[in-house]
Amino acid sequence: MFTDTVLLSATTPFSYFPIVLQLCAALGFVGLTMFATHFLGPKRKTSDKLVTFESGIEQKGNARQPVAIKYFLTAILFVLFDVEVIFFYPYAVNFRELGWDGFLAMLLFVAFFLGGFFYILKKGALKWED
Amino acid sequence: MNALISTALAGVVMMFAGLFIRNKQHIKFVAIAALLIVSVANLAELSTIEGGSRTVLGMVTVSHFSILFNAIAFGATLIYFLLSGSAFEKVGEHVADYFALVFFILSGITLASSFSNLLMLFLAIEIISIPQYILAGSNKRTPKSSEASLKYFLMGSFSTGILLMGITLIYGAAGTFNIEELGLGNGDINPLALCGIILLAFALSFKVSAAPFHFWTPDVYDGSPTVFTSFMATVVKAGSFIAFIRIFHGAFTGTNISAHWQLLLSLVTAATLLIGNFTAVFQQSVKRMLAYSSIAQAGFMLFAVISMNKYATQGIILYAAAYSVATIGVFAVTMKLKDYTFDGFNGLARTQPVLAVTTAIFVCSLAGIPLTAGFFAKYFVLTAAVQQGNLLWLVVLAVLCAAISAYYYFRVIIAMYFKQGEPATKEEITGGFKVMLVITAAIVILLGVFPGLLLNLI
Amino acid sequence: MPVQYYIFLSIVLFCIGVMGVLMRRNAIIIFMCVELMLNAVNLLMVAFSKMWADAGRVDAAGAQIFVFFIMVVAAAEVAVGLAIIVMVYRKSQSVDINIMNRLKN
Amino acid sequence: MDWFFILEKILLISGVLAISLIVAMYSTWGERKVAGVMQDRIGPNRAGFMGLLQPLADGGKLFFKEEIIPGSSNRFLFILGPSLAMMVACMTSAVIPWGDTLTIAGRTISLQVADINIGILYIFGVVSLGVYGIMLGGWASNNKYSLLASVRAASQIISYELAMGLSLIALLMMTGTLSIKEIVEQQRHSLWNVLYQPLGFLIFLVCSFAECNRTPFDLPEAENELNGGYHLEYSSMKLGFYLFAEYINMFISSALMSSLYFGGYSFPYMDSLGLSPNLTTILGTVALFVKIIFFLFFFMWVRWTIPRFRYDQLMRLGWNIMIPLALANMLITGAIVLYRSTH
Amino acid sequence: MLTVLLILIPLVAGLITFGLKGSGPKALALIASIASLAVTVAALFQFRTAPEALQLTASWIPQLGAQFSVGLDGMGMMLCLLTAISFLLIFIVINNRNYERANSFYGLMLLSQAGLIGVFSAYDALLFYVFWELALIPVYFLCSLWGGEKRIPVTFKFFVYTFAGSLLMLVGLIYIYLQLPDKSFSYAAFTSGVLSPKDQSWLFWLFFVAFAIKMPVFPFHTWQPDTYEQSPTPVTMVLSGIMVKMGLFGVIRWLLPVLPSGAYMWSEVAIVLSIIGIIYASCIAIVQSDFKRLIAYSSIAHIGLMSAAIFANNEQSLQGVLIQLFNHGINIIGLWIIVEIIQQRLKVKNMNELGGIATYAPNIAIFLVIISLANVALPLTNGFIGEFLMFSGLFQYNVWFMAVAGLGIILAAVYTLNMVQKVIFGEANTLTSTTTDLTGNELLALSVIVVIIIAMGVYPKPMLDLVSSTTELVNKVY
Repeated sequence: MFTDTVLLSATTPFSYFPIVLQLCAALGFVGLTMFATHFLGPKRKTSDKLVTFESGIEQKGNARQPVAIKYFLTAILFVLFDVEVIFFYPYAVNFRELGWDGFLAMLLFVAFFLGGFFYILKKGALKWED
Repeated sequence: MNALISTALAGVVMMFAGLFIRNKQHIKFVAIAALLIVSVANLAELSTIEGGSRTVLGMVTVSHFSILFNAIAFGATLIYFLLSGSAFEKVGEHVADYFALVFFILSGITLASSFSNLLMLFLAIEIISIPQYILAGSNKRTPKSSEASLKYFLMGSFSTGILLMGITLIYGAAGTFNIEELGLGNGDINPLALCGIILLAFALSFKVSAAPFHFWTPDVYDGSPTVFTSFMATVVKAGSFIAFIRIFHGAFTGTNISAHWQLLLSLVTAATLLIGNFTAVFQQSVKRMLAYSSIAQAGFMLFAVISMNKYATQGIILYAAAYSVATIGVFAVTMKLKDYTFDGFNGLARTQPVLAVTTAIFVCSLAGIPLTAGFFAKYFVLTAAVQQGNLLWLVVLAVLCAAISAYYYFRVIIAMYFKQGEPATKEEITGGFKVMLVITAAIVILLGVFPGLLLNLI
Repeated sequence: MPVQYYIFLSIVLFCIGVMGVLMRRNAIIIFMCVELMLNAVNLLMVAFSKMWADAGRVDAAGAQIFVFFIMVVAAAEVAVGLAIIVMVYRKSQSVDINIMNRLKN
Repeated sequence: MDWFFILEKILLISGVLAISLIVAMYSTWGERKVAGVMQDRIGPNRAGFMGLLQPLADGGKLFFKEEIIPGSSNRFLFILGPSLAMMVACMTSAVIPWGDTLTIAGRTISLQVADINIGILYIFGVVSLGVYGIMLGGWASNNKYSLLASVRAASQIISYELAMGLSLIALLMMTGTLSIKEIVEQQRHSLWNVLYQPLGFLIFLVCSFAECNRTPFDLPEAENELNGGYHLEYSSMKLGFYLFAEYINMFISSALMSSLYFGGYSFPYMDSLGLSPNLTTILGTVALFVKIIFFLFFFMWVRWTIPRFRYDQLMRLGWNIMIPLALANMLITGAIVLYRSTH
Repeated sequence: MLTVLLILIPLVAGLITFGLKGSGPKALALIASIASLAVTVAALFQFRTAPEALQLTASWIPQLGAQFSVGLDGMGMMLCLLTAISFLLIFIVINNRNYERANSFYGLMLLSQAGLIGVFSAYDALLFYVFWELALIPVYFLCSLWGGEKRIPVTFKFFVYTFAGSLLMLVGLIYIYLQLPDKSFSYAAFTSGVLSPKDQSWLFWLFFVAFAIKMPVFPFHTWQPDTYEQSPTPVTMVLSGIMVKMGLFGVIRWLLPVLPSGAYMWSEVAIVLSIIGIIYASCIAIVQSDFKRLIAYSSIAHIGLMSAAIFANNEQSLQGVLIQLFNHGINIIGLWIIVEIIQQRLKVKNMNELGGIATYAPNIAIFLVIISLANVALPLTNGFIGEFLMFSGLFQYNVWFMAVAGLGIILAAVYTLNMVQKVIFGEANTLTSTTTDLTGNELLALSVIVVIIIAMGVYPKPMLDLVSSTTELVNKVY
């Protein structure tokens, strides 16, 4: 069904160990700095200081209102297309072995990808003018 | 394969049809034409298959059986389009998209009827499910619709998670996803595999709304736009069942393993029959009654799953056809009425005799009265269960439930024929609609007199 | 590491997801719990793939391909699900699934 | 357990992090200097020679500023946002090969923190976490401008991530590996990838600009529209983190572009010079930094040359032009590579 | 061929009737029933010369081994005759009634006739089942559409009862079918006797319940009095005169030959249930003041006796049952015709409001007396010979059963004569004094019945000959 791909001949979990080290280092750095600045800076809090800044006028209502649906749509489209992109990766790594047959299959896939893409374009999902 | 590819393409075509065709009614005709092409493509493959089946890349096995099932699904959908296609326009703006989603569901169903790999089972179930979430919420005017959609989505994706866990555990036990190579029934039972099978049974019970996993069904069916409920409760349900049967018959049979899940599923079947029937009795709305009755009918279709013999496969084919066609018919009539309660049907026989007669035939078929397709459908699944041997208690329970089901089905007839009233229709009943109804009823009766017409093809 | 650890971890994650779905009332959290379930499955799938590859099966990469498909489907579900949740939120200003009991009447 | 290995890695990590921070700091200085040159001004010149101590002064100022967390914000997320942005910026450098191997006292030391075979996927994975930092910061501030900016930023970053991912696929088709080290090694023995993949590089470059929120894609921080964008409410080191993260990201992007398309730590004729391996490695690392500095300069050059896009232009460029171009590039590359390998 | 014709005539006529208007349905129904009777008589003659010619087998569902196999033996022939005569009489009696939606009424009547003849002639188990259900549906509609006040719940109860029973029978049929080596539904295969006694002992109940509900036998009878009371009288005639015979017919044709050891094993239980039914129904009949309910309960009592006699399983009792199938049908239809006549004239059902009809309508009185006497099985009426044979059969089986069942005869005399006394004798009141006497067609119908009553009472031999083949067959199987 599937041939042994590069995915299987993975490096050992140990090769990820340095990444853990780096994660620790980054965490330590960020944490320390945050901690340090918390104590270093002066603290003279007044209620006016803690008001959110809206170009100098008084804040009106809660900022957390629904934003334009376009942004949401973009996010959803990203999720969908990104996953399709993910499919290209294993293909790209193996595509020499798969040869022309694989290429044709990929063409079909791209055709569907483009089909979806043109559909959303036509539907106006990415029209930001209005 | 033809069916799979052509339905997917048809879905894409419908998506684009919505962009380029302004007239909504033309979209319906495009959909019908596309469906006809799909059906022809599906049947054309029949002659190319030699020796019963052909496997494509170890993923999909196309056989006469799967092609026949596809043909039934397409046929039922065709009837559905013809009877209820115009109701699409009333749901919302995106008519072509609804048709496209229906085609995608169909492609999921064709995959469900022909998968030979657990991966494809998963994909089939999901391709069937996801468009349904959208269809359920497609009526943006009522909060009921979107809430039905949310409920369906949450429950559906939950059951998907369970399904996947089952598949994973089975993979852990067997080391392959290929159904023919699983080999779970031979030798000792692997506890991982058993857990996987049970999870799979639960998840699929969820998808076919078998008790005790049915609780989402009435709300979702009631909240969704009626025209889509009609599709979801019929063709889609049959498609889910075919997946259920294929996986359980194809992979989990074997001397050791089947006894374990069979008992479990018999209990599920019993619960489904009892809950579906008894709850349907108390419904006041025909739409809700049909929702519960679809649960009850699922109980009968579960017989085909647990009995594992040739009657079961024949039975599910007949059941799918009989149940889908009849329910689509009843829904089509219901949609023409203003009032979905039983009282809304009062006196229909006087004002709309054609509608009343055909509805009566559909309802008789659902109740399993002889000379309608429903009788032979029930007959086959009962035969399958009787032959299975140790399920007689369930069979007796089932026939008693069938007698109960006559109660609520016949309430429709009683309302139409024996009660006084002036049923208000939403719109003018066109002659074309009546002709379609009569043809559909004729199909129901034809299959009831000569079930061989379908069985010969298997 | 022995594969049992992975199995154990995945099962625990999966159970957390299931409990979350059954006990929480917020649609978004339920949805996140479902995603947790799916990811637990992914983890287990990969662990099993490794297990079978070590056991000498040549087609064990199939499970990893399966994971790709799970991701795709999960993405599709996210797309549809979030859209539905947003739609409900815009209608009722709430994503609590208890308020949906009015469907019953 | 090989303790020397761990020690060596810790040293390398500290070095990389330190260099990242230093490069980021001096990028701010560089930026102002470049701006000065381009606009015919002098730029910072007070603190130290040619203003070289200016970044330290700025950094110190950020440390000692009062920390303000707006009353209506979500405290936890407010702190988490910049921390996450900084974390992500620090993590991407892990898979970049800073040089070949050094041999010291019989030990072979790789100048790459972790040579994993999915390096590119790792980068993508970590970078896509970066959007959380911005999103959380903007949302937690409970400020309309911040929220709008963060939503914009998120949309922009994810949109260009698509094209970026697609453009890299063509490269992968040629190299056949996801390990960055291997990609560099391949270029060491042949021509640089940019010669085979000019279009791919161009797309990647543009997307890098967008990913780093650099002009002409700096809408999330558009000070004249949004009062400074998603970090409007931030002060002190939290603001510093956001700024640093941005410069570190620029640095890493430059390193990545150098490695993927411009030979990384390799330079022409490096193996035919007849130098000792250690020296070659050090020269290679220097070469890499030269390339990185060029790209950093390029980032700044563009900033002071091209005006900012309008939001719809930006999205249209990302979706309607970049993605189809990247797809086409991928297909053409695939067809040519296959054709050449079969004939 | 004639058998198929017998089914087809009412079927086709019924379907055509739905499309007719005005007095068309009435006329067509009459014509169709006359034609049916004629064909039945022709079949009767054919039966004497070449009985095989009445058999016909055609392919139906080859995948299942189900065939369209019909034919008539003595019992079937007799019941077809009863059906043909009854329907003709019913149509004659109601000739001057005008039913609302007459086309549906007559159409459904004819369809139910087709179903009944199908049941009596089916020689394939699945076909039998199909007809069994089909006979039910038109009757259900008839009762629900033209019945009394409480018709809808009552007929519904009737429907669900019989539907549940028949589904149980279907399970039994399927089980037997699967046990057969050649997977066939044919009568020959079913009676080939491959079933183990253990299977038969529980299969018996699946079948018996279905038949018992139809007959009805205690405790499955509760639908019956209500339904009889609420149905329009022509439908009650069909129900009580012919449809209850379906149950008895089913026992004789299918249950006994297919499950002989099962029937043997449970015969005592079946007889006890039947006898309880006799006594119970008779007692209720005595205190009944409603005319229609009284006759309904009397019908339960009579059927109980027949059912007890069947399970007594000897030749005499069986002969008695067979001949009584016919005679009971004739008698009860006669009674219902009288009820219909009185009810149509006076619009009351309560016997306490009746009385003295003899004075004003002597013909009604005469006919009622004769038919009532036949109903209590007076010698020289048709009821006598059947009951005599049944009692002697029961006597051979068990004296005590006979004795208790005999009590039923006495009780029958009590309530029947009581009814006659209340209805036609005694003081006339203002209502009953308006009674008009029989019209021409009523007179004709009742005369036919009385002629049959007396002819069969005096010379029952032709009928005994007709059914002898069945009796022998069944006894051979035992």
